Amino acid sequence: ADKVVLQLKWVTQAQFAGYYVAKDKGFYEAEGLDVEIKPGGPDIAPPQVIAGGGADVVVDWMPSALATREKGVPLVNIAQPFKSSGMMLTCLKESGVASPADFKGKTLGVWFFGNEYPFLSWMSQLGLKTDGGPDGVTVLKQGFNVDPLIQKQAACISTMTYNEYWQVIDAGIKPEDLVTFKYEDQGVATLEDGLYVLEDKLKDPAFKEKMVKFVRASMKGWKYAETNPDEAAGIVLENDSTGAQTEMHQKRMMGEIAKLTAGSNGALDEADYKRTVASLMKGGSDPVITKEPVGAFTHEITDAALK
Amino acid sequence: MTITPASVVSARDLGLTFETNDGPVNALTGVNLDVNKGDFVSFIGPSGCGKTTFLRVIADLEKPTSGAITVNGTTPEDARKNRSYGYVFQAAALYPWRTIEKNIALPLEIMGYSAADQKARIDRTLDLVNLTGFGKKFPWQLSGGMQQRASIARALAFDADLLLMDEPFGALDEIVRDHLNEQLLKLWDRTNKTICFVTHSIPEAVYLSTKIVVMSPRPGRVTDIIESTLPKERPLDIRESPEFLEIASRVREGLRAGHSYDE
Amino acid sequence: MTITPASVVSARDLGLTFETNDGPVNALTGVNLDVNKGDFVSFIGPSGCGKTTFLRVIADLEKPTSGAITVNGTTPEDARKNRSYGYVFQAAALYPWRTIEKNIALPLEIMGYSAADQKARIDRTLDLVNLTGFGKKFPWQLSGGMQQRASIARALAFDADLLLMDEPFGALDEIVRDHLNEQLLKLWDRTNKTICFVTHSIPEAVYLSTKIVVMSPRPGRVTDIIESTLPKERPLDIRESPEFLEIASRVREGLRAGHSYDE
Amino acid sequence: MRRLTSLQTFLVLITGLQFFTFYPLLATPYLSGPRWGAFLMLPLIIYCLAFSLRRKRKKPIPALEWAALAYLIAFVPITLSSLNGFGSEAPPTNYWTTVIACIATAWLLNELLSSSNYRNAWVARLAFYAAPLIFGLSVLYLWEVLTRGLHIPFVLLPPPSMIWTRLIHSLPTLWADFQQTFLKAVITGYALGCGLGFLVAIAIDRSPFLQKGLLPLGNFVSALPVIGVAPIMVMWFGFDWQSKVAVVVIMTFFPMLVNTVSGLAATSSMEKDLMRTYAATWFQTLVKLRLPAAWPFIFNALKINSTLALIGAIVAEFFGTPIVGMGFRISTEVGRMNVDMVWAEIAVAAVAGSAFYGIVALIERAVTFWHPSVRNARTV
Amino acid sequence: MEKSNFFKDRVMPVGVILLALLVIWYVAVIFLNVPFERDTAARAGTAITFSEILPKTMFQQRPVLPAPHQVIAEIWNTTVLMPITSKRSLVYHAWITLSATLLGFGIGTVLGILLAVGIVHNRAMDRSLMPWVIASQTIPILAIAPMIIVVLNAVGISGLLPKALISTYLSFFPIVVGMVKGLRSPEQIQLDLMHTYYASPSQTFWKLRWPSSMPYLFTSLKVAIAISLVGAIVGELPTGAVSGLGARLLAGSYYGQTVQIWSALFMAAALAATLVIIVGFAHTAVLKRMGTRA
Ligand SMILES: Nc1ncnc2c1ncn2[C@@H]1O[C@H](COP(=O)(O)OP(=O)(O)OP(=O)(O)O)[C@@H](O)[C@H]1O
Ligand SMILES: Nc1ncnc2c1ncn2[C@@H]1O[C@H](COP(=O)(O)OP(=O)(O)OP(=O)(O)O)[C@@H](O)[C@H]1O
Ligand SMILES: [Mg+2]
Ligand SMILES: [Mg+2]
Repeated sequence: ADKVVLQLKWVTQAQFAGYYVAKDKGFYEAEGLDVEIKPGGPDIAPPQVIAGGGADVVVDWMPSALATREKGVPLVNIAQPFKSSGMMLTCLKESGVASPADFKGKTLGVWFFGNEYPFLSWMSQLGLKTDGGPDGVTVLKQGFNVDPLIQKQAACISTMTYNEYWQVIDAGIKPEDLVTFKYEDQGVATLEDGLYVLEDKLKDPAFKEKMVKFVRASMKGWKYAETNPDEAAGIVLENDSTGAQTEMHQKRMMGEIAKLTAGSNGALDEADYKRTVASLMKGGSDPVITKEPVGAFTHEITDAALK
Repeated sequence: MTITPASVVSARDLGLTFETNDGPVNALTGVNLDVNKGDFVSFIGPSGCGKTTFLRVIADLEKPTSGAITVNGTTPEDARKNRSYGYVFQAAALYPWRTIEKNIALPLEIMGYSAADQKARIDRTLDLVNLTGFGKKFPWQLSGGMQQRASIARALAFDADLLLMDEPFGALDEIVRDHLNEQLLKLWDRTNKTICFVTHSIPEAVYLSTKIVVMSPRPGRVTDIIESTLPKERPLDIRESPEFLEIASRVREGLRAGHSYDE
Repeated sequence: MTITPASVVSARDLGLTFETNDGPVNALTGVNLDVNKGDFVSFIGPSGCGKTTFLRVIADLEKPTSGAITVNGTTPEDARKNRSYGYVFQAAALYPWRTIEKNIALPLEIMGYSAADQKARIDRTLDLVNLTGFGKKFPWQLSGGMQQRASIARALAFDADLLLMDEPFGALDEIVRDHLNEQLLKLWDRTNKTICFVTHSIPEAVYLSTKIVVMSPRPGRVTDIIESTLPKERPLDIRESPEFLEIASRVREGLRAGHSYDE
Repeated sequence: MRRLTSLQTFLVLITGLQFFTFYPLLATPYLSGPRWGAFLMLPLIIYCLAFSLRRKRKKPIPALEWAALAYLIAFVPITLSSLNGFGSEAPPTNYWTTVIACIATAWLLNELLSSSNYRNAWVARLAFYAAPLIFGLSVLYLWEVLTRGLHIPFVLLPPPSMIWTRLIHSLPTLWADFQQTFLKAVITGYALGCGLGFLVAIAIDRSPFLQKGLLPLGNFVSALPVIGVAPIMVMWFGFDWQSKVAVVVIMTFFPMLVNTVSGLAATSSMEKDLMRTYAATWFQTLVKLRLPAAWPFIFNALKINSTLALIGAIVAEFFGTPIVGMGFRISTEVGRMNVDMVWAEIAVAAVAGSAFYGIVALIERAVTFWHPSVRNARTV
Repeated sequence: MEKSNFFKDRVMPVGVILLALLVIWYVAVIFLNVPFERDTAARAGTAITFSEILPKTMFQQRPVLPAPHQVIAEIWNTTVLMPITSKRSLVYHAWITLSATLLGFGIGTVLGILLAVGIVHNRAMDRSLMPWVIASQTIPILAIAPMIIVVLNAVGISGLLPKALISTYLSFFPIVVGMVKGLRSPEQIQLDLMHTYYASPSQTFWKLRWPSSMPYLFTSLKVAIAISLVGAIVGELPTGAVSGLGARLLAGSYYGQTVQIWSALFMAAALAATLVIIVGFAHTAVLKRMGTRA
């Protein structure tokens, strides 16, 4: 079987259910592939791993992938299983935030490590500075959890619809006490969780062939997961070698993820791509990318895979 | 000067056994001894017979395993806590991070002498042991004999009524030794101190002491106690007097008797 | 025995100055000396006059700052590399983590003696210095004199033609000292070693030596070299002979002349 | 007096051999830079080879230092500047032999500088400081040549030249980060952590009860991993530098505790006996005997902690910070693939940490001047 | 000496201190966890009395500081009640971390000693290497750990070794610093003795420098083994946080499972304490063999 190494963006969880399902259900095997799934973590930059030859294909967010491309590591999007963005800002009602206009002077928790781009472009659209001055917002680099909100160290924090938001709920705060701003609704959504490979490797037809098979099987996995969320969550749990995930949380996550993947058959929607690029180039004084990327995605793989 | 001699050190049936990796070592057995106030007692005996150990017991650095001992009428521990003695170790034991001056100042600092007093005492004792000018040097910059003299100076710098001296003049040449012997006698005479003095030199023991304790090894015992009949005033040339020579030969006899390898 | 005495140590105008935190110290100046094969040379002089320093120069532990010196006709460094001498330090310098036996075995191990040979030599030298039975003890379990004897044993355990001994018998009582003096003389006589010997005892120096070097301090100089006229065969009671006493008094004169505080 | 050691002879020989194999390369088109330098070297090389072969020569050969230096001046620029010429191809073999020879020569120079005793005090001082500098420059040189010659993707490891450019263009950011992390978190945390470790060690020493009870528990604190502790500290002490201080305190506490306890046990029994004869109080014995004897150990801890504190503070910033600080910058710029910025930040950390260590080491020399490790190192 | 003293000398002091810490801990639990209960109550619009809050602070889902019994229960559940091979068993994760720690510590010790020997014996190394060894330690390991892992992965090394190397990186330094000092600690006269025997450098090393450096070595080893555990845990993050105590901590922290963090922390600390104590025993044994005065 052909060996494929997939580097995830984060730890094993339902966010990547499609790949685990495809592996577990033998979809990859059926295509003649032997896929190794490497979980990520807070210190793992998938672009770095792929540049260092540690993976054939990586899961990454488009802002980070495009930024990396501009830095000289030519990543190419070959498939986009996630149609919509799950990112949002979750605020405590008692902190007095009701609309984006109330952000001024507040402390906001943000993820960095390449995940801050959508936030930064949103803020620059709102005309808010992020350097902590009086007519801007104070930005905190948020850890991996929702403590800043619970400890009231920040007025709002970044959450994903499928993960952190529910942790806030689990911590005993009721949905009525929260105000959420989905990036999707604010018109600043960027594409998340796409599959990326190195451009020069795509020149090799054998590799291309392998990727076609891989995408085909992965999408099969995703669709299976959408329709059988509980089973998918179980498969994810089995693959979690830290033994730290709980069943309840993973099932719920799977449900939310299904909403995000629902609109996609795996092919990248060019309109979404354009919107993402536009949003990234607008980033005020320090735009994420400075020029329109060329060749940052290809439909060749998905076209062949979905034939 | 007191008229009735009070007992400064009094040992009854004293014994001390060290436990070592290959069996116990009897360092002292059945030692009976009285040292009176104002005595100058010399301990003499073959190497390893327990002289140092006995001094250490008096100084409360070693606990006897049998028998009883009092120092100044109290336990050695109380005597130590009253700072009633000064001790000169067989090795110099100077602290390498202090200059010679500072080493001498050490007990003075601990006992809370004033700065001016410290200075005066340092100068005086440095002069006494002929080390003037070496006060600012570090121990490793001195010769062996000079280090030993520095450690004598350290013990003489403060006023203890009892001096315990373990071969203080071992590494010194005859001339310096004679000089220091005289100085020590003068000091003793002037201050009415009690001195316990370990030496290997028979003439030195006889010249200095009012009482000579001869010890023998394995197990360490007191074999003879010789009271000196020499007058308190002792010029250096007393060492040629017949009285002196007679005492010396008695000590030599006692010493030889305790030795294992006589020809 | 060789007939023409070859020069084992030969110093010409030797000088050594230590740089210290408060200025230079002249430890040796203008030292001229020849030690011939088979000589027994004693160095005597007041404390701090440079005896140890001179021995250290011979042993290549200190580099002279002026003048020249040869040992066995070569530089001290080459002599050291040929392992042509044994050195007894003024302090015992035993390694605390080795038992007495192991301490004596140290040079033997380094010079590659066989295990059986090591054992034999350890037993022999332990016996020589009267420490049989103490081989398994650690240094701190021995008295000061016993430690010093152990360090002598260590230097005697291997066969060096030149022995450098820095006050080896300083901490020993007269009887042991006499015994070891005799043993040393016997050894010297039997093996035709050359011995450089630092001592503070005038009788010891006269009794042992064929040549006595008298030194004086600040700066360290050789003030007198006295050739002994005593015969090679020396019973202990030679020390009462008029010849002996005459040499002794000559040494005493020389010594006193170098001293700073004569009455 | 100086003779070449066998190592030095070896180095001279490979340098010389390389020199002749390098000539063919001079003709190739992609070599750029001052080539004539290589030819100027010829007489010097021959001179040195001649001398290195005459082993028994006893007089010093000061020219050898100059020769090594001249060799480096001639060849290092050539190898560096021709890196551009290779494009995406791999450099030829004799390019690499030249690089190896340059490194060998730098090491040779170091050997020479540190093994000879220069009469002139100035020259001696220069040699003293030159050695680490040359070593460092050779590391940087090798790094540059390897990353660019082997075309290592720069997101994995950028060449030093690139890091340097980034460094000088981001000074204000770097300074702000340095203030936040080093001046606030590291210094405070270091002082508190070392102080606490020291005080607990003293307390343990004072009371046998604590010694038996607290020391085993002290071991327990020894390996509270930063990763576990940092989020908790952020939770307790907030996002700003205070929580980093707490992490640094925890990291530095144990080395100090262990070393101080060992140091306090390092006095010999006779030294202690002396204090007993004076009936010195526990405190007097501590100040006048046991602390001085413990300094060498305590300084070990201070030195180890000077680097640990920095690592601790930086790592702690990975777990939540305001958007300034060296750790913050490193973690975010890795995500942004600005690896050159990451290394610029690391360079600042390395310089700051080394300077910190150096200051501690200088104080150590002054305080423990009497210790054989300092005394002997100076006289030998 | 006697058996009865074991209780008095060991168990009791530790017990008393432990008890004191527990009390402090419980008090801290109350103080740190009260605000959250107040807030919850305030949001629900109900007033709540202190006596009602108290028991609640002891059993929160996501406490700021979990109560000791919560941690103990979690440890009990994940060690004793769980088969060792299970991925949810703390023992399993501890073993993974321990193996990386021990390997890293071993390599680190050897490397540290070798460097110290080089530095003590070679002047060029002393002058040029030492500053850079120090500089190497100021590089935040977490920053370059991913690169190390990626690079090692690229050349085909993965699994235990990359983690162990990170722990090596942290642990060799205390050993270098301690051993340089220790190997230089023999007194001049002891060195002179070796000099007079014209002992070879290796003889001087084994018969003098090495034994005299023992107190320094063991002190350094204690610090190093503790740090190498920290290193192994740090090294577990960029390997994808798959397993080991580090992954456990991370996952706990990611999902805000304070109790899980604390139990992993305790496991790590217990592991460290055990390792340090083992080194301590070795130290005592060696000192005894070297005849050091009690
Ligand atoms: N700490 C110890 N442990 C075990 N044995 C010891 C210890 N100290 C001394 N000894 C033994 O006790 C005996 C007496 O020793 P001590 O030091 O009192 O002799 P000394 O009379 O002072 O001899 P010297 O004149 O050589 O100094 C010796 O046999 C010695 O080996
Ligand atoms: N390492 C050193 N640094 C500075 N000065 C020193 C050093 N070693 C010795 N000296 C000085 O050199 C002089 C001679 O010392 P040396 O040890 O040779 O004397 P000595 O004749 O052996 O005396 P003693 O009989 O007391 O042992 C002394 O004044 C001493 O202070
Ligand atoms: Mg004694
Ligand atoms: Mg001397």
